Amino acid sequence: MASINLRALAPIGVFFLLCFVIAVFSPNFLSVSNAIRILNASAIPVVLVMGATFVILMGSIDLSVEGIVALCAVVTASLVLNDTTGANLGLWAVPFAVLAGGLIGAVNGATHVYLKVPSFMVTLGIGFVCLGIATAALGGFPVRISDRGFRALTLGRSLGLPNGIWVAAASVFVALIIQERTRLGRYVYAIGTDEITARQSGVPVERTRVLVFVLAGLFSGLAGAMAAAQLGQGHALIASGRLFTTITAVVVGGTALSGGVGSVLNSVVGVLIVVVLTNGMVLMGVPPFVQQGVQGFLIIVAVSLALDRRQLEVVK
Amino acid sequence: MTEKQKELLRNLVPIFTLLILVFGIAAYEPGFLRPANLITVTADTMTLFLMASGATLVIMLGSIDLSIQAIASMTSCIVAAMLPIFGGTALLFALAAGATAGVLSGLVVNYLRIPSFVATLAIGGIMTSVAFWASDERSIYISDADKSAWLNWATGTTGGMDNEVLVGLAVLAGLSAILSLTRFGRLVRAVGSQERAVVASGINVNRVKFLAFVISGFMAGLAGLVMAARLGSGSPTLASEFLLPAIACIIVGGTAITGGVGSIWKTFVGALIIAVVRIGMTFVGVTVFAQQIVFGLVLVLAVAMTIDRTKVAVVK
Amino acid sequence: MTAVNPVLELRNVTKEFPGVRALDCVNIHVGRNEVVGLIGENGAGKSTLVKTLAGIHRIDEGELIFEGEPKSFRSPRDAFNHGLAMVFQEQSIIQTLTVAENIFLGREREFLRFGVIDKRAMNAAAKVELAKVHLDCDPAQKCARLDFAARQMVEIAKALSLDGRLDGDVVILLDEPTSVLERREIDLLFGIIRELKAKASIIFISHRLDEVLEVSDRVYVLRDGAVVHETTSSDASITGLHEHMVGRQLDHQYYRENKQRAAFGNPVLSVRDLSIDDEFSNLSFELAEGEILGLAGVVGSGREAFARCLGGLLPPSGGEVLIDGKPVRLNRPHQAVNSGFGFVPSERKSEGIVTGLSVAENMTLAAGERFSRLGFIRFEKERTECQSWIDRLQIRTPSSKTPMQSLSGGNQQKVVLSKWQIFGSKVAVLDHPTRGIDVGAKEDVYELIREMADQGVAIVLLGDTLEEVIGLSNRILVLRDGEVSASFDAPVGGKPDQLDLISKMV
Amino acid sequence: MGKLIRNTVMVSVAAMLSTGINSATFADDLTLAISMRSLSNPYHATFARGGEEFAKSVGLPFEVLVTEGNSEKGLADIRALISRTNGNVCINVDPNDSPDAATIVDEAKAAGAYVVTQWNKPDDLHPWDHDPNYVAHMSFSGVGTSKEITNALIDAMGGEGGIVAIGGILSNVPAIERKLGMEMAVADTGGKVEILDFQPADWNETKAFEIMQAWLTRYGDDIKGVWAANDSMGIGALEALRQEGKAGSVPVVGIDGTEAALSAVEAGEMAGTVAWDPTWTGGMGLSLCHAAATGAIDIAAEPHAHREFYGTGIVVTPANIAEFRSRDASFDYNDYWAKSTGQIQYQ
Repeated sequence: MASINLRALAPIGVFFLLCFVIAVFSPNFLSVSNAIRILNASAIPVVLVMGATFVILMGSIDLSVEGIVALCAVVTASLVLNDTTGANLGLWAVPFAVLAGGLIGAVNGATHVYLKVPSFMVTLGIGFVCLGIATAALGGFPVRISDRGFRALTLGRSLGLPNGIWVAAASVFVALIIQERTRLGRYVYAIGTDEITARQSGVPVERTRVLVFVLAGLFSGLAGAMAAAQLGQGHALIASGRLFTTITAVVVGGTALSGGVGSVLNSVVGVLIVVVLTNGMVLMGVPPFVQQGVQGFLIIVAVSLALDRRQLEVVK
Repeated sequence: MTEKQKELLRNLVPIFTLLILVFGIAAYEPGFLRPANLITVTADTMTLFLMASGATLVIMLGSIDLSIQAIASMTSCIVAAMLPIFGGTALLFALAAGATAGVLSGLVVNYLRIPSFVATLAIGGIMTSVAFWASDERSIYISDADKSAWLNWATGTTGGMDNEVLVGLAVLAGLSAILSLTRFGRLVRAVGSQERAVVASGINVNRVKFLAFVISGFMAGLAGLVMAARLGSGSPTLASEFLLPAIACIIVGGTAITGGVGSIWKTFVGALIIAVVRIGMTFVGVTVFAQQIVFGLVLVLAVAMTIDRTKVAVVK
Repeated sequence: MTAVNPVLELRNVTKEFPGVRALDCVNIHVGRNEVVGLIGENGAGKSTLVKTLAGIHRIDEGELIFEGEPKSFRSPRDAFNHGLAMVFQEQSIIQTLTVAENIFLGREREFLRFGVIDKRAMNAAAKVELAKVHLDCDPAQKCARLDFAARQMVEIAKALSLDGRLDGDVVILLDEPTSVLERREIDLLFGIIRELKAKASIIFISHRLDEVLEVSDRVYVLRDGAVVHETTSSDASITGLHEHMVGRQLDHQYYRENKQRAAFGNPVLSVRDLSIDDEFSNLSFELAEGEILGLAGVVGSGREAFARCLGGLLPPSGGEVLIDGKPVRLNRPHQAVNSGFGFVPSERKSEGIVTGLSVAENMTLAAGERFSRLGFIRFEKERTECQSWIDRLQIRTPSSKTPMQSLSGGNQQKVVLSKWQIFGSKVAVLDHPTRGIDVGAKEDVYELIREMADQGVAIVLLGDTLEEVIGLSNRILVLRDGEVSASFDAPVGGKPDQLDLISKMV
Repeated sequence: MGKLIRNTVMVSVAAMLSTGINSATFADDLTLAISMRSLSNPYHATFARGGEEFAKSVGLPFEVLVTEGNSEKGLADIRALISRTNGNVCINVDPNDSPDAATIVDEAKAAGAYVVTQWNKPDDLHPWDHDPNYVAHMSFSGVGTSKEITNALIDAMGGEGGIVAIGGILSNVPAIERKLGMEMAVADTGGKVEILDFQPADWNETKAFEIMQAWLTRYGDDIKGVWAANDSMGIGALEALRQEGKAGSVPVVGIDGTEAALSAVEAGEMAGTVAWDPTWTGGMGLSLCHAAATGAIDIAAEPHAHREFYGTGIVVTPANIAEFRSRDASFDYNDYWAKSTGQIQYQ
């Protein structure tokens, strides 16, 4: 694809460098089983960044990730065989969760576009609303899933790899098609680069913005279903901590927060860097109280190595 | 209405929003309007305002500071740990530590050219580690003797007014003066609206950004001190869950997240709006399950009212 | 002179903005297969007219008639879909998209196969459109990699792509398409326009009167929002048109040659073996107080890079620059400025002015230290000094507190120039200082340049046209492929010929 | 705009007029309230439910406040509640952080409100120093129960091998206590059991999941047992084990007694958990507070053991889960100290 150029390779270089450093400290790191574990731990974040990348490419931001994932995890858990409701939809719960995510995304997008409120605030507010609904709907208790078949979504394996990895791979494929081969994808770049010009060239800016938030919601919904399958339950706190990981991964991958520059493939590499960092921290035996500091330091190093500074006349 | 009057009216919208909220709550629960209660609510808001005050400058640059929460927690630990040993000097140490964190953010953004979103997130991680180290991984109490000797400026009362409010007003006046009367303040606005032109005019933009981050770090440090004084302790998680509300109150006040437009008093009003909504819900008796939902919705609506769309061409 | 069947007609169109009547009862018609020129000074209403046609502004009174029916376009895209394509003065190319994607932006439907875009078909179609403007580039490459002129050709190709895709009439509006093009490319464009005439109608807006006469069949002159003159090109003369435009007699001393200095002060600037890899190499010259040095060269000759280098925006890779005999560092703009350089960038909108600030704030941006004490701004001093500059340069602005973005291009440029005078730069580097501004404003700028030279400022000038460079300069360096190919003295009465320069440029 | 301003002024005037009237009328109504971290975890949800049930039993208005992990918000809400009720309120508080307790007690004392605290308070803050408003402090022996559950884990491992331990937020008091208890129990084995690694997962399921995955790479089969400072993290670790087909073969213990953990104990996938009784702490805390506020008991006259006491934490293992499930969990609101297991001891 045309988007794979040298710039996209810099984060990959950082990724391998990081792997090398960790492997020096902990040879186990390079085992096949650990590679699978890392891919598996990356599955949900990868699905999340697929949506987030489009939003960020457009120059906006989506802070409702945790809210949507939690609410959709609750929706999923309530629709499969569980200890709270009488439903038993099995894997058919997944499309419902994805749709629910898309619906919330539509609310995000419509509020953002038609009330002309910055996406930062809309998604922050809607995120609170989603978490509130997830809490209120269950009164603070989790819904526990007893449907083995449904949990195969992440627990089962196909061709030797956990299914979660396949779901993530499929998401990347779909996102890549959208980015490279559809009008939506092209319009996202156009809007992110220069919205006024894009509008004058006939790009349906409003519709595109709403659709991108819907898209982000759909991916978040899928991630919610996966989270429910992975942990065997749905509750309001299931996604806590996902937001900053997602955005960090997108930025570490080289997508600019100002919009227009980047790609979903970059974000995949970004996720791998962030996940390997967390994994490596434990593998290298970094003392817990300095972990956040070391992680912060390494992210600075990673981004400064991966960023193409010539592209950045202005750093915000 | 002339342009000037319209402009004035647009500027006053955040205040109208605040008044509508206050009287809306008072209509339900008149006790809210008791002077003592209003002073308490204002005093409770001040830590949030202090954290947001410095970050307002950074956001006006078009950047963002995500390290303020970690900085405030860190200074609370430093002051709590050092007060028994060094007395009042501990306050200076803590403030210096806050400013130093800002220095680091400034250096990383300027010289490594890393977007502030990631840079400050990472610096925040490092500050959390410093907090863990300074506090030996636990909460540290501040003895009543130390408190009354060194922290009375933050928690006592002067002429019937809580000192927090006075500190907040002093910061409001000081930073407003910096923003509207000094060359630095003007450059902050300039960089936020058209950085490339400012650079081409021979302004050392790095210096402006650097100073903004230092002020933000310093104010977050001050917020940490006031928090420590109010809660009588320092802890690495003392300021947890303050980050997003702090940024929310900057934007609710009407400062544009894209930079260029904003002021400190708007942040002050924004902080009061956030506090009034939160505390107001307790007053009106909104059930705790619905509070998050109401909070999220009011947040979006408040911003929809307060942001001045005439000054930003594109809402991102 | 009414055409029998005008394709496009404006009848008594009026447009008002708060306090201004931007268009006043304008009547214009464009016949089938006709090229109509539109000229007017800064603020005469040309931009408003274009935006009204494009549907960006609503018409207050009057009507727009297209193909015999009253129309009201909702957006540039709507106009485009009906057959009215525009090439804007400010480029509407999205740099992160490829050439092909830009040409067909918003019209991808044509290439959809099973819901996804068939890139190969799109690139092939783009190739056809690019051939029309004789631009040979890979349609799959990102526009960011093209230079300014090539992007302009892509923009024109985008407009031309309507031809053959539409049943009805096609009107193409070119708003200042030549301002960034070199003569060779302009000739190419004019060739294309003549070819197109057979199939479409064209509205051509330019600030270069000679070009308008060269390519148009008929010319309208706008002044203060109204059409003040209409003539066929064969009957018109440059002087006559100019008089109609400015509403007075043309000063024969267009470039103020009577004010050109013959003797200069002390040497200020010396450039020795200055190089930037892949841009220019071993550039050397000396410049004295009050001297104007013109730089001529085609795009890619290295003159733009050289100007940006002196502005501190492109760090040199070798050689040295001295001001008053002292070496200066040019790695960052503030080093350049503090050493005495004042750079007026060609991209005024993004690099010249700060839109969020007021006129006065822009004027004192560089000289801020002089207007502050202990960091605090001295508002009174700032206000009085700026007001005196506004009066002196006749900058049209309600007050010094007016936001910069509400000024017209020419007035903005005057503010940018005054910024360096207020700062007291020793060397002014002017990169296309008259780009995109009108004749009247241009004359003011020329006047200002002469005045600066008079005060002892050394000036490095990259002109918009060769004529401008020749007219203004004391000395001209011609650059070719990054090296000086010739040097001409240009005293009053001994100005070199354009052809001499061109022969050294290519 | 003019209309809006006019309306606003009218509303405000009306509001000011009614202020005096209203504040006089609601003086008689005692309000019961609970303040805690958040409603989105089962422990606190049950805690709130316990409070609500008591409030229903006495027919008084009931409110729930949440801190959302933010001490300042917790304090501000409590202040707002005290201000609204003119101090005529009983609050059962689980402070966000120990030092908050002191400030809360000060506020209550100043306004004449009554407070019972749970879990977190400074060691030198005692109810009897703040009679009568600071009614009591209830807690569970973090160190002691953690020791017990760790022993259950060691038993399930067969008495020896390496364990990995997942802690809560490093600076949280319960996290510190539970870690300490775990370390003491391990030390008691005299080296037979070894702590391979300790990592904090901040009470977070997903973090525990990821850390467990990394441990599987680092230690592999050397991991003979998993200790988690709460059930959420325990479940996270269990799911990471399940991914590798190891659920049930490596024993996991947690603390809190959530339904998920109890089911896992039943399924034999967890070796144990500690069941607190949040219904009891929620209901009984308020009941005691209510009794002190209404004068049903003279709290100042009660012995220290009735002012700072431990509740009952039951270690639930596969051996006693059936018994635990069938126990009679009901209690009498007026028998305040029936479930107390002694006065709080400070290390």
